[in-house]
Amino acid sequence: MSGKFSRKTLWLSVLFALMLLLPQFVTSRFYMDIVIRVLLFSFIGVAWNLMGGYAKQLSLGHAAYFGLGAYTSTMLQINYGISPWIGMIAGGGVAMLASLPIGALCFRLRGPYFTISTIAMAQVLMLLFLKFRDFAWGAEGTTIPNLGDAPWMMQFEEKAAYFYIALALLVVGLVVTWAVERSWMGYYLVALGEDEDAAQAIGVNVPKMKRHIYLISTFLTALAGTFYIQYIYFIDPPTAFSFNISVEAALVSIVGGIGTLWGPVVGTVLLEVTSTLLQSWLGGGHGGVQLTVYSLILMAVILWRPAGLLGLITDVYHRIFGNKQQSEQEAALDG
Amino acid sequence: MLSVTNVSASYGRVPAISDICIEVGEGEAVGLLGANGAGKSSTLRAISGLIKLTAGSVTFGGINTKGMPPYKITELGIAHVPEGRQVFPELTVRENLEIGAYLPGPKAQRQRSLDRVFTIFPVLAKRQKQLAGTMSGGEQQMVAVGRGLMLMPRLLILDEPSLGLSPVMADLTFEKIHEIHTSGTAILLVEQNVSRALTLVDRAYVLEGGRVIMNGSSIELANNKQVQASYLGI
Amino acid sequence: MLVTVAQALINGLLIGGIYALVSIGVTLIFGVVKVVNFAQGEIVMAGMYTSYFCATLLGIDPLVSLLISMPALFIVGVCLQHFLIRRVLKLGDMPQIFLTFALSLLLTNVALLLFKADYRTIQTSYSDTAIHIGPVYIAVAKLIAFGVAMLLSALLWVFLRTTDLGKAMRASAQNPEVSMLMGINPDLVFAVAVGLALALAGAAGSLLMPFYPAYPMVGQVFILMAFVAVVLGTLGNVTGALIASLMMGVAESLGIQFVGADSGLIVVFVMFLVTLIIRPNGLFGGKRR
Amino acid sequence: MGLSKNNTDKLKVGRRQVLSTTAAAGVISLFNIKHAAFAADVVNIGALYPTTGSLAQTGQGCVNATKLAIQMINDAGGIKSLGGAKLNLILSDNQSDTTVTRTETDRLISNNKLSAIHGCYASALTLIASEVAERARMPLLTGSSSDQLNAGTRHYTFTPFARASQFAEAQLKMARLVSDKPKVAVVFENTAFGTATSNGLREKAPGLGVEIVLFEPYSAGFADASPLINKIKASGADMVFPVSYLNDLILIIRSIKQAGLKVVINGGSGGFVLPDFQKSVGDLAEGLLGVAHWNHDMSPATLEVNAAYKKQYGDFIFEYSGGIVAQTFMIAAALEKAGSADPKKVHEALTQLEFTEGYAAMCPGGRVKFGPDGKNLYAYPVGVQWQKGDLVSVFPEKDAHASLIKS
Repeated sequence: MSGKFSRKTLWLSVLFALMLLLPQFVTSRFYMDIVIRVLLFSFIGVAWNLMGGYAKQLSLGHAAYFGLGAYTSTMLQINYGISPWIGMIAGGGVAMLASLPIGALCFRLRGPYFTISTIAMAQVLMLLFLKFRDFAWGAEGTTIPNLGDAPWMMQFEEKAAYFYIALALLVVGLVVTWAVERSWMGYYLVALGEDEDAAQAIGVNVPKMKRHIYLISTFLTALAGTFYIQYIYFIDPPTAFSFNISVEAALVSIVGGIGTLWGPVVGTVLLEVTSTLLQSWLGGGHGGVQLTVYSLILMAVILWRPAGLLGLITDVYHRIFGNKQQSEQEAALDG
Repeated sequence: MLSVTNVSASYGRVPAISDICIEVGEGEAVGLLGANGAGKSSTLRAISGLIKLTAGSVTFGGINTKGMPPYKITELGIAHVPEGRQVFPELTVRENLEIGAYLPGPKAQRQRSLDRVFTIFPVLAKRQKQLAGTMSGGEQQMVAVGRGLMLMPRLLILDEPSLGLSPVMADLTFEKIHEIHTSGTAILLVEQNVSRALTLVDRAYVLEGGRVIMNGSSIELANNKQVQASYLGI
Repeated sequence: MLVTVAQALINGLLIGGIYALVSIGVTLIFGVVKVVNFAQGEIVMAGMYTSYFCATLLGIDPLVSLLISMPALFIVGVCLQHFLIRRVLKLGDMPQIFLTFALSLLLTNVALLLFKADYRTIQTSYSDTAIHIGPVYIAVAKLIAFGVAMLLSALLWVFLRTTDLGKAMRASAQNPEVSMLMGINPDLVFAVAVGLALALAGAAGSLLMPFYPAYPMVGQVFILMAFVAVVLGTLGNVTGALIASLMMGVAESLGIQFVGADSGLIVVFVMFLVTLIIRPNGLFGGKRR
Repeated sequence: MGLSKNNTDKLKVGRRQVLSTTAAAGVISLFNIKHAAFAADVVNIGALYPTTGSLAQTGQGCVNATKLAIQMINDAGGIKSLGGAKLNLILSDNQSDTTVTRTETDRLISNNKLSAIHGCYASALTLIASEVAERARMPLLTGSSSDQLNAGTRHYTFTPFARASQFAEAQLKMARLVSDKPKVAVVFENTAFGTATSNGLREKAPGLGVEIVLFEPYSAGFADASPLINKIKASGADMVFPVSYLNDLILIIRSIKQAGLKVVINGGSGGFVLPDFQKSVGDLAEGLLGVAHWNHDMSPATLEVNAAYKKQYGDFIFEYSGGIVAQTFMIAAALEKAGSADPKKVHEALTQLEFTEGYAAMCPGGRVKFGPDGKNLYAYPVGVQWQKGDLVSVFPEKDAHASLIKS
C-alpha cells in the first residue's frame, strides 16, 4: 500500500501548494470571503469532529467555547490593549478550563440527554453575558476598533492575510486530528464511540478519554471564535454564542462524513459554497427561497448519503485512479 | 409444517448460519441443540424473519416466507418466544398477555386464551396488575411463554426458556412446556441443557459452527457417543 | 406579596399547559420511534396558520378549527414518518437529528415564502378578557388552552392505557423487536405515534392562536422549552413530560418575578442541569438507560 | 400586498416594472462581476435588509420603500449631472444574521461598482455593515439609532435621524405632558436596541422629573408576557415604556389588557410604530404613545410619499421605511452634486451638503447636515400616537399633525 500512500501524499502536497498560491488567482474580495469562510467552518467542523465524530458525543453546544474564545480575546484587546494573537491562546485556555466543569456535568449523560444538556449550557452562557451588562458590553456588544493595517493586532487591509490565518488554523486542526487518529487515543475514542460500555469493559478509561478529547476540541473551537470576531469586527452574545455555530460545526461533519479526517472539509465546501451561491443568486427580494433550497439539499444528502459525501468522493477517486477492490476497502474504512 | 431448506444468514459480513435444513411436523416437538454460539438463536431469528436469509428458503404451512417482515410471519401461526425473558417491562402482566392476542384472529379468542394461560401458570392470574419488569426471572419467563400462547400458534418457538432459572423453576418450566405440547401445539425448542431437552422433544438437530452436524430421534441422540461426550458430559 | 406569588403561579401553570402539548409530542415520538424531532415547533406554527386561515377565510373560531388542524397534522405526521423518518431509523442519532433539523428549516422558509413574515393575529371575543377572582386574574383564552391541553393529555393517556393500539405502541416503545413477534406492524404503530404527536402540536397551535401571533419563526419560541421539559420528565415518558412542562412554566414565571425578567430561562436551565446531576435520566427515569 | 388597480398617479410604480428592474440588476450583478464599469447611464446603490430570519417582516417593508424611492428618482429623470443616469438598486438579504451581514456587505461592495449603500434595520447588523463599509471606504446611510454608530473612528457612516439617547428624552418629555409625577416601568428587550434606548431613559429620567419604579430587561421572544406584567403590576407604576419588537409588544399590550392594568403606555420606537402593530392588537392600540425618527404625516413631502407607498403596498409607510426614502434622496442629491458615481466623491458631497428641502429633507425639523461623526446636527425624534387606527405625530408641537389625546 506504500504506492497508494505516496500518491496520496503527492495529491496533498499539490493541493496545499495550490492553496498557498490561491490569493494570487482569486482577486475578488467576495470569492476570497467564501474561501475564508470555508476554511474557518472546516476548522470548526474539524474541531467538533474530534469529539462528535470519533467519540460520537453529539454536542450541539460548541458555541459555548467559540463564544468564550471570542470574548476572552476581545476583552483582552479592548480593555487591556493585548494583541488578539495572545488573546487567541488565552481564549483557548479559558475554553479548556470551562470545559472541565461543563464536561463533568454533561458527560454523565448519554444520547439525547447529553445533546440537549450541551445546548442548554451554551444558552446559559449567552444569557449570562446578556444579563451581566457591565461585564462585557451586554446586549449592545461592541465593534472591534478599526486600526487599518495592523498585523500585530490581527487586522489587515487585504483579505489574503485572513486567508492565510484561516488556512493555518485548518492545517493545525487537520494535523491534530491526524495525530489523534493514529495514536492509541484514536483507537480508544472509536471504541468508546461504538459502544461506551463495551469500551469501559475492555479497560478504556472512558471518562478520562472524553475529558481529554473535549479539552482538545474546545481549545480549537475557541481559536476559531477569536479569529471569527476579528474577521467580522463585531461581537455580541447572540453572535458569539450563536446556536447556528453549534449546528454548523456538526452539520458540516455529518454531511462530509463524521469520524473522518477530511469529512468536515468536504461538508463545509459543499454547504458553505452552496449557501453562499444560493444567497447571491436567490437572496434579496424573495424571502426564503435560498434557505428552502438549502434545506432540501441538506435533506437529500442525509437521505441519500447518510455516511457523508466523503465516501462518495473516495469512490469516484478510486473508480478513476484505482481498482474497484481498493475502493471498497477504503469505503469500509471510512464508513 | 415448517421447512427450513439450505438456509444461510449473516450479521453484516459475519456469517451466522449456513446451509441449515430443519423440518418440524404438525404437533411435533423438535429440539435445536448445541453449544453457545453454535447458531441456534440465529436459526430461530431467520425463521421468524428477524434476520434476512442470504440463501435458502423457509416455508411454513406451505407458504414461503421470503421477504415477509416478522409481523407477517407471526400471522402465519408462529410464536417466537425470544431468549432472555424479553417481556415488556413497563406493561402489566395482563397487558403483556393481551398484546400477545393483538392480531385479529387471536383477539377474538382473547378471553379463552387468557383462561388457558392462567390455568397453566396460576401465578400469573394472581399477579395480573404487576409490572412485568418487576417480577422474578422465572415469572418473567412464564409471562413470555404465556404471551406466546396468547397468539394461539401452530408452532411455538422457545429460545432457552430455562436460561438463568433455578433448577426448581427450570423443572417447572419444562413441565409446563410439556403440558403445552401435549395439548397439541408444535414446539421448536432451543436449549443448552441438552439432556433436559432430550426428555422433552421427539427429535432434535445438533448445531455446531452454524451448521447442522447431526440429527435424529431423542433416543438416538441420547445414545450417541459424540453427543454424550460433547453435551451430556458422560 | 401573596397575590403576586399566586398570580405568578397561575401564569406559570397556564403557559406550562402549552409547553406540555409540544413536549408530549416530542416525547411520544422519541419514546416510540426513538427520534428527537427538532421540527416539532414548526408543526405548532403550521397549526397556528391552519387556525389563522380557518378564522380569516372561513370564519371558524380557532378553538373549533382544532377539529381541522389536528386531523390535518395527523395525516402530515403519518406521511412524515412514512416518507422521511422511516428511512433514517437505522442510521443512528446524527442523521436523524439533522434530518428533522433540515425539516424545521424547510418548514420555516416555506412558510416565509407562502405567508411572508407578517405577524398574524386573530381577535376573538375571549382573546383579551379575563376572569378576576379577588386580586388575581385568569386570562380566558389561556384558561381554555390550558383546559383543552389537559383534556388532550388525558385522552392520550387513556388511549395508551386502554386501547390495543395504545398498548401496542407502548410495547413497541419498550421492545420493538419482540413487539414484531407479537404481530405488531412497527410501521403502522410508528406512523400513528408520529401522527398523534403532530396532531398535539397542531392543537397547541390552534389553542395559541387566540392570544399569540403567528409568524414563520414562531416555533422557536416553544421548542427549546419543550426539549428541556422532555428531558427533565425523562425522554419517552408522557406523564413525565406533562409534569415537567408545568413545573417549567411555573419555574420560568417565578424566575421572572423574583430573579429578573431576563432570567426566566436561566432559572429553568439551571433547574434542568441540577436535576440531571442528581438524576441523569430525568425525574421519572429510574435507573434504566 | 395590496396592489392598486389605479394607473393614473404619476408616482405609481408598476410592480412588474420594479420586479423586472431588480431581476435585470440581479442578472447584471451575476454575469458582469468583473466588468461592471462606471456605466454612463446606471448608478448602483446597494441595500442590505433582512428579508428572512427573525426580522424578515420589517426587512420586507424596508425593501419595498427602497424600491419606491429609486423609482421616484428615476421617474423624475435620474441624476441630471450624470446625464440623467438612472439609479439601479442592488438588494441583499442579510438573513437577520451577523455573519451573513458581514459576507453580504463584502459581496455587495466588491461585486458591484456601488456609489453608496444603506441598511440594515437592526443596530447590531448595521454596526457590522458599517465596519465593512468603513474599511472599503463606501458611504453607508442608516436609520439605525445606536449611538455606537457615531463613535470611534468611523468616517463613512451617516445617520440622518435621531439617536437612541434622543429617543429617551422625547419619551420622558411626553410622559410629563400626560402626568405631573409619572411613575414609569421601563421594560426592555435584552438586545442592542433595547439596552441602548433604556440606558438613555435611565440617565435622563431624574433630570426630567420622571421616576422610574421598575427597570427590567427581559429575554426577547418570550412565550408569555404575563409574568412580566405581573412585575409591572407589583411595581405600582402608572406608566409603562416597553422597548420591544412587534411580537413581544403584541403580547405585552394584550396581557396588560387581560390583567386589567390601567397604565399609560409609551411604546417608543421598534415594533410599536409598525402598521402591523395596530392590525395585530386592534382597538387596544388606540391612544397609545410612541416615539419615531420619522413619521408619515410630518410634512407635505412625507404625506406625498406615504400616499404613493400606500397605493403600492396597502399600509402606511412606517418610520424606518420612510427614513429610507429620505436617505435614498440624500444619496441622489450627493450624486447630483458630486457629478460622479465614485463613492469617494459621493462621500465628500455628503459631508458638505445641507438638505433643507424636498424629499431628502424629510426628517423631523426638515434639516439635515452631517457633522464630523456622521451624525445629523439637527436630528431629533417625533412623538406619535395611535388615533383612530392611524399613527399621528403629536410631539413636539412644530411637527405635530394632531394634538396629543390624554386618556
